[in-house]
Amino acid sequence: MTVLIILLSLCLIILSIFVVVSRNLLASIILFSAYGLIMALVWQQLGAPVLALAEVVVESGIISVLFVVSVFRTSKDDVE
Amino acid sequence: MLKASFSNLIYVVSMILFLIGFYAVAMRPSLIKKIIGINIMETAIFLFLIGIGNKKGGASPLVVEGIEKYVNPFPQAMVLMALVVGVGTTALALILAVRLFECENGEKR
Amino acid sequence: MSFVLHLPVLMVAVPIAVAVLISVLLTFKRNIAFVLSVLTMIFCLISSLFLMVKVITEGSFVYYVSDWPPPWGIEIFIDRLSVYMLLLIAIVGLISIIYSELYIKKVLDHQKIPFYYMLVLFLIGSIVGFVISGDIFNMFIFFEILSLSSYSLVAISGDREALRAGFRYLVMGIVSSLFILLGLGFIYSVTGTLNFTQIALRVKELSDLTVIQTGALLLIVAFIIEAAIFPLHVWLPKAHGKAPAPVSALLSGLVIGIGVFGMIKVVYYILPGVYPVSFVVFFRGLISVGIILGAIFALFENDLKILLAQSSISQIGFAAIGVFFFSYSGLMGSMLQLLNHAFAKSALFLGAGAVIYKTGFRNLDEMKGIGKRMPITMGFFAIGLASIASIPMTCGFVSKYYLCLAAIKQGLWGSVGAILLGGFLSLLYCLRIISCIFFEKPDSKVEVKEAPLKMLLPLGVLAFLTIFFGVFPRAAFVLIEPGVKEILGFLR
Amino acid sequence: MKKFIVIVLLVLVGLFLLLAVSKMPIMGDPDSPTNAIATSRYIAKGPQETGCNNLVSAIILNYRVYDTFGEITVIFVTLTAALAILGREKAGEGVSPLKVSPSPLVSTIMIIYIPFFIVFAFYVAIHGFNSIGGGFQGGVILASVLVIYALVFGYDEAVRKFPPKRRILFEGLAPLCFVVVGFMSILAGTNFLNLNFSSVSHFRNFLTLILEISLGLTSGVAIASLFYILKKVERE
Repeated sequence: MTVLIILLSLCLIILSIFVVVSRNLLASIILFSAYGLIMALVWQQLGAPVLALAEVVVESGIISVLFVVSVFRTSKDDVE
Repeated sequence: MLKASFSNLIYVVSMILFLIGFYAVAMRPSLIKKIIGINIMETAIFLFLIGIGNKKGGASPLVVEGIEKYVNPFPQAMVLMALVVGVGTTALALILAVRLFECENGEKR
Repeated sequence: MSFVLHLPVLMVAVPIAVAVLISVLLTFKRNIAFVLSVLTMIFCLISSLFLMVKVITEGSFVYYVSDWPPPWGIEIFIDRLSVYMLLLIAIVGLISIIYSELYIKKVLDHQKIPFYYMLVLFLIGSIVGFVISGDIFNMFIFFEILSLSSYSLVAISGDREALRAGFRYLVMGIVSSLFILLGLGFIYSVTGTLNFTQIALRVKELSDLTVIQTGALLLIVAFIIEAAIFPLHVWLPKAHGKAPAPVSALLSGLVIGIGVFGMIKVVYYILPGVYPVSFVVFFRGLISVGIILGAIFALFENDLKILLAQSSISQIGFAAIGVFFFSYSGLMGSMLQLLNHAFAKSALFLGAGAVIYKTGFRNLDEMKGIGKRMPITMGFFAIGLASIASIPMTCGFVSKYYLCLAAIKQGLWGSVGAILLGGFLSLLYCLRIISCIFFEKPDSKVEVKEAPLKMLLPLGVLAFLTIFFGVFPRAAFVLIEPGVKEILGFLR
Repeated sequence: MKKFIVIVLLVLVGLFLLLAVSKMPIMGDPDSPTNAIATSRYIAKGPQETGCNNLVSAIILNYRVYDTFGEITVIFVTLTAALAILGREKAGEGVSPLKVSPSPLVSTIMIIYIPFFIVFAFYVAIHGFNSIGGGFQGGVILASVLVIYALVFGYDEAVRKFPPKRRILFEGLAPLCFVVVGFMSILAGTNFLNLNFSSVSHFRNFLTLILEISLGLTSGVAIASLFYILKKVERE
C-alpha cells in the first residue's frame, strides 16, 4: 500500500463529505468533478489506466456538464 | 480485524464512501443532491471492484512482450460496463428531476 | 430442432432490435410502432411455446453466448422454471400491448406514443434477459434496462404525481441495483467467478462463509426492494397507481414477480444452503408483516388503482414467503401465486383502466353501481377479484392452499397465521369493491356503455386464464412441478 | 427523528460491511481465486483468441460481448425515455439566441481545433485494441466535442448544424450492429454474437472494429443528444 494511495483516499473521503454537506449545488457539483478526477488517479495507481481515462472523461466531463445544465434549468435565473 | 482492515484499506475506503453516498441519498432533500449521492455510491463500488482485481506487482492489463504478471482484467471490464450504465441512470434521473421541478413550479410544458 | 436453442437469446435481441428500428423508422411512418410491437410479442409467444415443448420433452439446457464456456463467457440457463416464466411474460406482454392501443391514444400525447411502445419492448426484452441469464453481472445489466424502462414508463404521462412517483421509484431502484453490484463484488472476491453453477461449486470448498453471506444478503435486499416487500415497499403504491393502466398491469403482474424470481435465483441457484436460520426467519417475519399491512392499507384506500397496487404488496408477499419455506409445497405455492398474480392482477388493472377510459373515474365512491352499466367488463374484473381473494375454483385459492400446506407441514404457525389473516383481509377488500360496484345504487346522471371490444378481449383472455388454471390446476402443475423438483435438487 | 434512525441504520450497515471486508482475502494476493481463474484464460490466451492486446477490450468486445450489447442498450433506453418525457429539441425553439456573440478568438480556435478533437476521439476508440482507450471513451470525447460546439457557438447554431434527423441514425447504430452481427454468427452455425465464427482472423478483427466504432458513435451521439434535450428550455 503506497503512501500516495493512502493520501489520495483521504482526499476522496474529505471531498465526498464536502460534496454532501455543501449548501451550494454548483459548488458541490464542481467538488464532485474534482472527486472524479482523484478517483481516476487512484484507479490508475491500482493498475486500471483504461478505466481512469473513462472515469475522467465521464465523471469530470459529461456527467458534470449534465449536472450543471440541469442545475441551471432548475434555477430560475437566465441561463446564458 | 484491524490488521486485515489495514491491508484491505481500499475496501474500507470504498465502504466509507458508499455510506457517505447513501447518507446523501437518504437524507438530502434536494433531488440533484440525491443524484450526486447515487454517483458517489457508484464510484465507491467501482473502487471496491477494482481493488478486488488488483494484484501485487501486476502491470495494467495491456499485453506487452516480456511482461508476465498482469492485474485481473475482468473486474475492470465489469466496471467499464457499469460506468456506462451509470451514465444512463444519472442522465435519466436528471431528466426526471428537471421535469418534476418544472411541473412543481407551474411552468408551461 | 437446433434453431430452438437460439430462441431464448433471440427473445432478448429481437424486442430490443425492433424497438431501435422503430426509432429509425419513425421518421418515415409514425403509426408503425403498434403493429411492429404486436408482431414482436407474437414472435415471443411462439418461441416461448417452442421452448416449452423442447424443455418439457428433453429437459433443461444451457447456451453459451459467444461460445465461451462458463467461467469466462456468459451462460444462459433455461430450465423448466424459467421457461414457465417466459410463457407468463409473453402472454401478459402481448395482452397489455394489444390493450394499449386505444388506452394510450387517449391518455398520452400524440408524439409520445411510439416511445411508449419502444419502452415496453425494452421492458419485455430485458425481463426475458433477466429470467434466462445464468451470470450475475449479466443479470445486473438486464436488471438495469428493466428498471430504467419501468421508471420512464411510470413517469411517461408527465403529470406531477406520476413524475414524483417515478422519481421515488428511480431512487429506490438505483439503490437496489447498486446493492446488486456490491453483493456481486463480495461474491466475486471469494469465488472468482460470477457464473451460477460455478459459484455453487466453489462455495462448497470455502471454510469461512461471512463474505458470501454478506453478498447473498445484499442481493436479497436488492430483490426485496424490487419486489416491494414490507419495509422497502414505499415506492410501489404511487408508482403502480399513477402509471397508465397497461403499464401498471405489466409492472404489477410481471416486474415485481421478477423480483421474487430473482430471490429464487439467489436462494436456490446461486448460493443454495449458505443461509443461517436467523436470516430465513427474519425474512419470513418481514414478508408476513408485509402481507398483512398491504391488505390493511388496501382496505382503507379509495383510489381504485392505488388500492390494487396496495393489494399487490400483500399478494407478492404470498409469492415471496414460499421461497423461504425451502420445501416442495412452498415453492409450488410461490410459483402458482406468481401465475395467479400475473393474470389476475393484470386483469384487474386492465379493468380499472377500462373504467378510466370510459368514464375518467378513479375513486371507488364515484364508481357506485358501475357494474350494472358495464356488466361484461366488470364481470371479468370480478373474476380477477375472486382470484385475488382466493375463492375456491380460482388460481389464487390453489396457490394459497399450497402455501398454507407448506407452512403447516413445517410447523411455522406464525406464517400460517399471516397467510390466513392476509387471505381473510384480501377477501374483505375484494368484497368491499364488489359491493361498491355491483350492489350500490348507480348515479343516474352518468351514462356509461361497455368498453370497446379491443379492450374487452384482452381482459376476457386474462379472466379465462385465471379461471382455467383454477379449475384445472393440473395444467399448471405440468408446467411447474418438474421445475420445482429440479431446483430443489440443487439444495442437496 | 428520521435523521437519527437513518444514522443508526448507516452505522449498523457500515459495521456489517466492515466485518465482511475484514474477512475478505488480502488485496493484491496473486494466489486468490479471482486472480487464478482470470490468469488461466483472459491473460494467458486473450490476445490470441480475440486479437486485442488490451485485455479489458478483449473481455468487453469478445468474451462478454452480450453484456456490452445490454450496456449500450441502457444508453439508448435513457435516450428514449428522455424523448418521451422531455421531447426532441428543434432548432430555433430553444433558448433565446446568444446575447453576446462568441468571441472571434474563441470561435476561430474552436473551428481549428474541432477536427483534431474528432480525430482524437476516433483515435481513442480505435486505439482501444492495443492500448489505453476504447469505444466508449472515444464516444464520450466525441460527445464533449458536440457539447463544446453548443457552448461556444450557441445552442441554436449547434442544433442547426447537427439536427436530430442526422443524429437519429447514429443513436441506434450500436444495438442494431450488435444484433446484426449476432444474426450473422447464428447463420454461420455458431452461437449468438460469436465473433470467431469465421476461421479468418482478419474477419474477426474487422467485426470487433465495427462493434468498437459503432459503440463509440452511438454512445457519443446519444450522450450529446441527451445534453441537447436537457439544455432545451421552452419559451414562455
